[in-house]
Amino acid sequence: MNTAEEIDVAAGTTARHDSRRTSVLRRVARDPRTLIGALAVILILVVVIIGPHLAPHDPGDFVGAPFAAAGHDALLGTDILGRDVWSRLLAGGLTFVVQGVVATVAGVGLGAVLGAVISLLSRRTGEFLLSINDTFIVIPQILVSLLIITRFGANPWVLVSVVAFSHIAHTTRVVRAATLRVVSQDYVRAAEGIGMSRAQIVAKELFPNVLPVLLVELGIRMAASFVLLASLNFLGFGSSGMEWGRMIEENKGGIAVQPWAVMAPVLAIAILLIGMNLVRDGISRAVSARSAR
Amino acid sequence: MEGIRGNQQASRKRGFGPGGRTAFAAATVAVLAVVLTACSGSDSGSGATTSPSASASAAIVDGGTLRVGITSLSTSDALDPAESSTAGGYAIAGQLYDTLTEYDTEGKVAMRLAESVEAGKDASVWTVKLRDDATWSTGEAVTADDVKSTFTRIFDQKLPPSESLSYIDPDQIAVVDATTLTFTLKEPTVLFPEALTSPTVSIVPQDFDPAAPVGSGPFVLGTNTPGTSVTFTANKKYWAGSPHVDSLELISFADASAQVNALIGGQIDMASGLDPSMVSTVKAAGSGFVVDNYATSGTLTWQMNVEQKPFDDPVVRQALRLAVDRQQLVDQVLSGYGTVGNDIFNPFDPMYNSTLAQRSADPAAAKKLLEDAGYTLPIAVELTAAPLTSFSDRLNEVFVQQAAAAGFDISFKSVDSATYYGDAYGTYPLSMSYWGFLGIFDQAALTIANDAPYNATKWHDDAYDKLYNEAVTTVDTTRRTDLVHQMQQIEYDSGAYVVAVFLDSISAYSDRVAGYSTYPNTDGGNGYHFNTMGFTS
Amino acid sequence: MSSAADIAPGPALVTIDGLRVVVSATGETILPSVSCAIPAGQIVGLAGETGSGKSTLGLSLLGFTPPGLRVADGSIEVLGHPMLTLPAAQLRELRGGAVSYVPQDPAAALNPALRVGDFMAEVLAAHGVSDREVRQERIAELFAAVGLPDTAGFARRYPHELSGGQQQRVAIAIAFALEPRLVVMDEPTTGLDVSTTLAVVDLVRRLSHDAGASVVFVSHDLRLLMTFADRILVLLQGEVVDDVAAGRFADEITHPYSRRLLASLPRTDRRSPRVAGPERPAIGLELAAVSARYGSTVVTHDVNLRVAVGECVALVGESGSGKTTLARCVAGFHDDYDGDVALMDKAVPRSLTRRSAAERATVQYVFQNPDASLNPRRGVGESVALAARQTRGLSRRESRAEALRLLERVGLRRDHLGALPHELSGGQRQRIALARALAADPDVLVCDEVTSSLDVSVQAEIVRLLQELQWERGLTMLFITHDLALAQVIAARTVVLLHGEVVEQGDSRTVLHDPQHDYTRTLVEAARATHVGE
Amino acid sequence: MIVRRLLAAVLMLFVVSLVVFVLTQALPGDVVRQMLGQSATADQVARLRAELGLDQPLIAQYLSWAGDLLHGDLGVSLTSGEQVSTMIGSRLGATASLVVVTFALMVPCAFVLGIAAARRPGGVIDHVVSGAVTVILSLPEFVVGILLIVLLATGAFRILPPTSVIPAGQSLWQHPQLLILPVLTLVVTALPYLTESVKSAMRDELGSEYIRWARLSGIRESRLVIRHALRNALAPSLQVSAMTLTYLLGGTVAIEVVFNYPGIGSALVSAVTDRDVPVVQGIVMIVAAASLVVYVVADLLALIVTPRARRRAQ
Repeated sequence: MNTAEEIDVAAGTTARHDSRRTSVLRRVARDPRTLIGALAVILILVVVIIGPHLAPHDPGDFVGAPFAAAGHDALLGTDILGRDVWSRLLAGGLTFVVQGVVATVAGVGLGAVLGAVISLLSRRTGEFLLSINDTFIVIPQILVSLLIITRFGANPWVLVSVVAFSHIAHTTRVVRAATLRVVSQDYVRAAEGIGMSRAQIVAKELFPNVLPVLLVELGIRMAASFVLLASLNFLGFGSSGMEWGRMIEENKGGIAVQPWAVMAPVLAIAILLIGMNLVRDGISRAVSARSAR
Repeated sequence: MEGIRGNQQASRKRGFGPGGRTAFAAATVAVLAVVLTACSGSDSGSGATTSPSASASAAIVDGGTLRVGITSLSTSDALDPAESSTAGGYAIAGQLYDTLTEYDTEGKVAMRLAESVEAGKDASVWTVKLRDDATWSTGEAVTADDVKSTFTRIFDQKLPPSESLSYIDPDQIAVVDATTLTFTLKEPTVLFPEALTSPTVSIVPQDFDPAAPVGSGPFVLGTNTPGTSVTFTANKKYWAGSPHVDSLELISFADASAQVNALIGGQIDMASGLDPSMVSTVKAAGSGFVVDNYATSGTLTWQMNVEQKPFDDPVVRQALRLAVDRQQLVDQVLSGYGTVGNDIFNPFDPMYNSTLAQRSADPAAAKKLLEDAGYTLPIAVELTAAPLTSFSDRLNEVFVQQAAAAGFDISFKSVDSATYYGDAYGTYPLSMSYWGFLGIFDQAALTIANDAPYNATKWHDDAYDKLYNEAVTTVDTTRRTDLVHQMQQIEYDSGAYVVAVFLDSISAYSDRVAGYSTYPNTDGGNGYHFNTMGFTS
Repeated sequence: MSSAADIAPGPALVTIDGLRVVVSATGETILPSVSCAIPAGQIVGLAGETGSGKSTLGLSLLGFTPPGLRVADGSIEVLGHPMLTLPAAQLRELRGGAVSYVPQDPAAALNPALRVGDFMAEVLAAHGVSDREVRQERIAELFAAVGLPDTAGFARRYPHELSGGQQQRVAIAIAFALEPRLVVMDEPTTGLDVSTTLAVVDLVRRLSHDAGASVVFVSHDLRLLMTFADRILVLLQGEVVDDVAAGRFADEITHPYSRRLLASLPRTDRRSPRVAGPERPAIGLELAAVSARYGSTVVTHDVNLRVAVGECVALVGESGSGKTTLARCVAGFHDDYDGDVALMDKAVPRSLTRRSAAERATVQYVFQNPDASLNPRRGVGESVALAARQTRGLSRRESRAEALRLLERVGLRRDHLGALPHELSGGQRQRIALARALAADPDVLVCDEVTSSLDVSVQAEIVRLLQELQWERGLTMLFITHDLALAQVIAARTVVLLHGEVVEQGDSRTVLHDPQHDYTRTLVEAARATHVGE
Repeated sequence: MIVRRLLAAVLMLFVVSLVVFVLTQALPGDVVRQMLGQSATADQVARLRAELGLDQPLIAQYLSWAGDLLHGDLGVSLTSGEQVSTMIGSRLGATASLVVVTFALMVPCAFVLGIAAARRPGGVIDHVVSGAVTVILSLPEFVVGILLIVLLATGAFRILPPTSVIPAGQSLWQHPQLLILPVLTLVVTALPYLTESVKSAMRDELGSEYIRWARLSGIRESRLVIRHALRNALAPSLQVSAMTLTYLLGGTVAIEVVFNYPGIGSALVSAVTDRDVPVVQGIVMIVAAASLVVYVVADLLALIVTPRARRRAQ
């Protein structure tokens, strides 16, 4: 086989892959719900990332009396200390979103690894470890979180760890089930048959096929992360930094007089999560539409 | 009066009365008795009930249940006053028992169960004369023997006040007649009448049983659900007159919004110890509610530990004090419900030095001070504080921000009080405390002078101590005031506390409630004097 | 179409006129325009490949359109009822009563949470049999009629407690419970063994005869239809391309597609397979006293088997006979056994993980179901290339070229290289699986029922391809099947397995024509009954 | 199998007790110092430590705690000196009422809505349910609670009590209106998730082969849904119901604070702050044990409604 043909082969493969990608993308792009979702996510991410530079006031500056109504100086009114809600909304997203995302990715990632490992062990060991794992499902997470935060203090690392920890047990369970389903498939046998190593099988056969389950789990857990972060703040176990979760907590007392101080971050979080869900649903619809052909 | 009290999770920590400790001993002297008796003896009948605000009593119709939402009940609230160490415990004790003396509506020491508390020829012998119309809720008269047994019980059982009242010699309490007894102190102190305002030395009968508490106070215990609510019924035979209401409920709210919601929803009649940020919510709820407030000597103060860097350098301390924008703290954090402090304590004390120039924010000057002293800015410091009140975190947050403008990089670590008072206590370079209801001498004795026991700043100044020691032995008011002014000048110039704000006590109540008055040396709504309150219809 | 009238004697029970069914979302046509009539008492076979619309047509007789599809035009009359416009209540009366249905996969179609007797009783009750006693009697009668135990204990069983054959019998019993005039059977024998299939078909014929019911039998198994239907309709892309009497199928079909269908049936009289390639006397595969276990259950008993290099041996038996387990022992997927497995004259470790790379590459396995044997997220070309890289240490570039070569060899186009498995048909996927096995350049190939999940015309192509490859490469092959006829086509030697024991083995022809063991004889009968050319 | 499951439950309870014990022991600060105050002498501290058994080695402390636990003795509160069981008894009842009422209202709603949505995929109910899930999932329950208070109690409509303050000496059940808002909040937060689960389980079942066949056998639609599909959708829905129930057990913590509800959630928060270790341990153990029971019961119920699994269990 000459070189030219080899290149051709490679090119052919790539072209095919590209066309597949575009077709999913096109399908996604044609779906109005997915588009709305994507726009929502992008909007919030833009706010989160470049928001701090757009804030009309320094988020720490006092621009009026506490809980002042919206006015020309403060687009969304002021918060409990008289600071500009709009500026704080713009500036406070990054920490919150980063904390939520890091916690979710870490927790789901760890859970995925544990789930995969448990599923590869012998049935007996696996089931034993699983019932230990279930213990952490049985103890309501918020209780454990309170204890851990009290123990280690409410710094951002601890918060992220606690939230991450709260996901591990569930994800482990979900991923183990998904992995067991994949492990029993013949293509894993085939991979063994051509002499792929365990690590290779995990990375190349199991992982890509557990990934869809993992992505769904990630979406659910992401919402849970944000909610837990906000709830911990509410119970007085949050960090003292400036972020959306704390905004909700600080200003909740003034909701009757200055609802924006609470609702602005709540809506921002809601829009982000709703957008993420729409996109995720859209992608799975597009993929399944492809599969159904 | 007691050292530290937080509204919420604060200060179950220290159940002590004002402290006569060894430190105190040396510094004792004759009298003050003149002053003390002067402000006491006169209108003995009045005690708690004197000077209710003008609007009060006339319109009040007796009867009804007064439901008061407070933020501070906890499961550690004790029914035994001597074991009491919590704000909730004090609130309960205030209803069930009487103290011999108390702080009145102007923040001065007044008589309650005592008709007079008079020093002998020096401050080592005190004669306490009881009012003769006081009875226990069981109907028997309160006698000098009861007072004596209250103290012997405290010392026999080594209850907490035995530590703070160590200058009292339980064996030297002599019953003169049914309503008179004398205390011969181990160490003379003019602070004796003030010390007796502490709820922990509430007078209890000789056969006192904490499980079925009997007192002489305005109310009798109904049901107690620790940490949730306590109910009382009126003591119709109370010596100062029966309370206006038939019964009283103290209901705990962990969350300030829930407290206000309950008021607006008509589930409580009064919200006591309101978070300043909730005032606008109450006001927005309509005309059916009244918000009342009075200035108190209570303060959340920052403590700079002079044994730790960088506060070992007075320049740094002065710079930090210059960095604080006090008015901003009052306006933004306290929604205006507070007064500006000047780094010295208790503005309600007649000896308070009001001649000192009000310190105001000057971050540029602060920076210059630091730079001139050779510091490279910013100076990094950690601030450790417990959430002593619902707004103390916010106070710290703004404080940190203000300090940043003056070249301080303060990282704020909020820990709960159990952690705060844990092993690391005393080593925090910068921390926050709640002080209230102490006279200037008391404050000095506890937190400033002569290696005071609760001096988290570790600040020590020989000149100050000398002045203090002299002041507490000085009879002449003018001279003593002058000495105190000098003490406060030293505190002002080189002290280690940042006393930036004094907190208002804020209450909101239904417009059907009347009888509210001010008690600058107590934090609870109406100074927890619920017997003077009632409904107008 | 035209000949329908000739073979339709009595008055029409079913009249379909211009039925057009489309996909609701896209408007894509499933059935372009079908017209036909079915007289009473006739067994009509609906033949065609997957996707030909035969199930849709069958279901439409019950007035049912699968979700996502829509009847765009036409009408269906059954017993004088316009099925497409009938009010729901009347339709419900008809369904399960005068017009009944037997599902494709009874394992999925029987409610796992209902006892089979209860479900039958419910169907009876839904059609007015309100007396409990009467229902019980009728159920017992029906069970007896379909050859199931008529005990109360059996009726109390749950579907999962029945075998596949029993489940299908239950389904048939339910379909015939209320003296139907028309029974639609949707591939009712797909999952069944040959002998069970035969029994089921017999039963259907008897019952329809007794009840005088018409049967519409949807199947892709042409030879089965030819043995038992009265008339066969061949569907291609939703169109009836041939409509002939079953007995004269071979003679009367006109459409090229029907011819192709017929031609693709494995014919037992075709050329005999080669015995071996070039002279290589060594043993390619040997099983010595292999007793495989699952935990404490022993599934094979001292099985001995030798396959010479370049020889193809068929391992025949019904499901549960242990043939797949043996194959998995060979491949190293199952290591819980006593005895020895040797490949190319060399004993190999039991577990795959202990086998060397070379030993792994020596034997490759082709799985029954190509849907599950290819990683759904990997391009098929890459799957083949990966195998080549992994077993032969080829570079990325080399392996890709090799994959392309193999793909073309197994009859796929170069642009299939980047496709994902679900974008290909079942037959194409099985070709890819084969290509992947070949990419390892194995000496021994184990084929586990590789054709059983494929449409019949595709089966033949795959078998042909296997034959060619075996010849070209001199592969040692173990071919597992439940179909004796197929075994004879591909393998020189056949080994018959029953309950984990070898009951007969020998030259394929001899086994097929002169079976010794009783069990083999039933297998042969089953094969004969459904095969042409005998 | 059932025995094994129960054994697993016991094992889990043991692990839970270990986790709870270790976590609570690791809390910073010192309850003794906290109780005695700053002025306590070393002597006093030591005496109280001995009195509370805190001077024992950790393992001994665990064993004695776990031993007492087995006898149903949760120990004595360090702050109030009361028996933990009497202290949290009434609060436990209040929380249990909250959770049970919520659950009892929510489950039928979820099933009715879920089934209705599943019967018409892509219909109005289906969309509303999916939309609500997404929105509610992103709202912390305390935000929902606060919004409901503003809407129904202190703001636009003042028709419901904003907090759950029970008049002293009376029980919650004498004032059922106090339950309305907290229950409503929990229902609103937890309902969509359960509904969605029921919906997808039912949709799977209704799309299954056996439903198609039953339909083609002339079984009535209502029976198809209730007797045929629901039976099979029950097992997965039970699992999610159990999850929801345990979520509620934990979710009440924030709700109790919002409504000043006298339950164990708020008691736990203050016990943690007070370092009242026996109370914390008691509450967490009770909640964990309750969740465990819920899971085991759900498992067993699932076994009962799933004949196939039941057979495997035997």
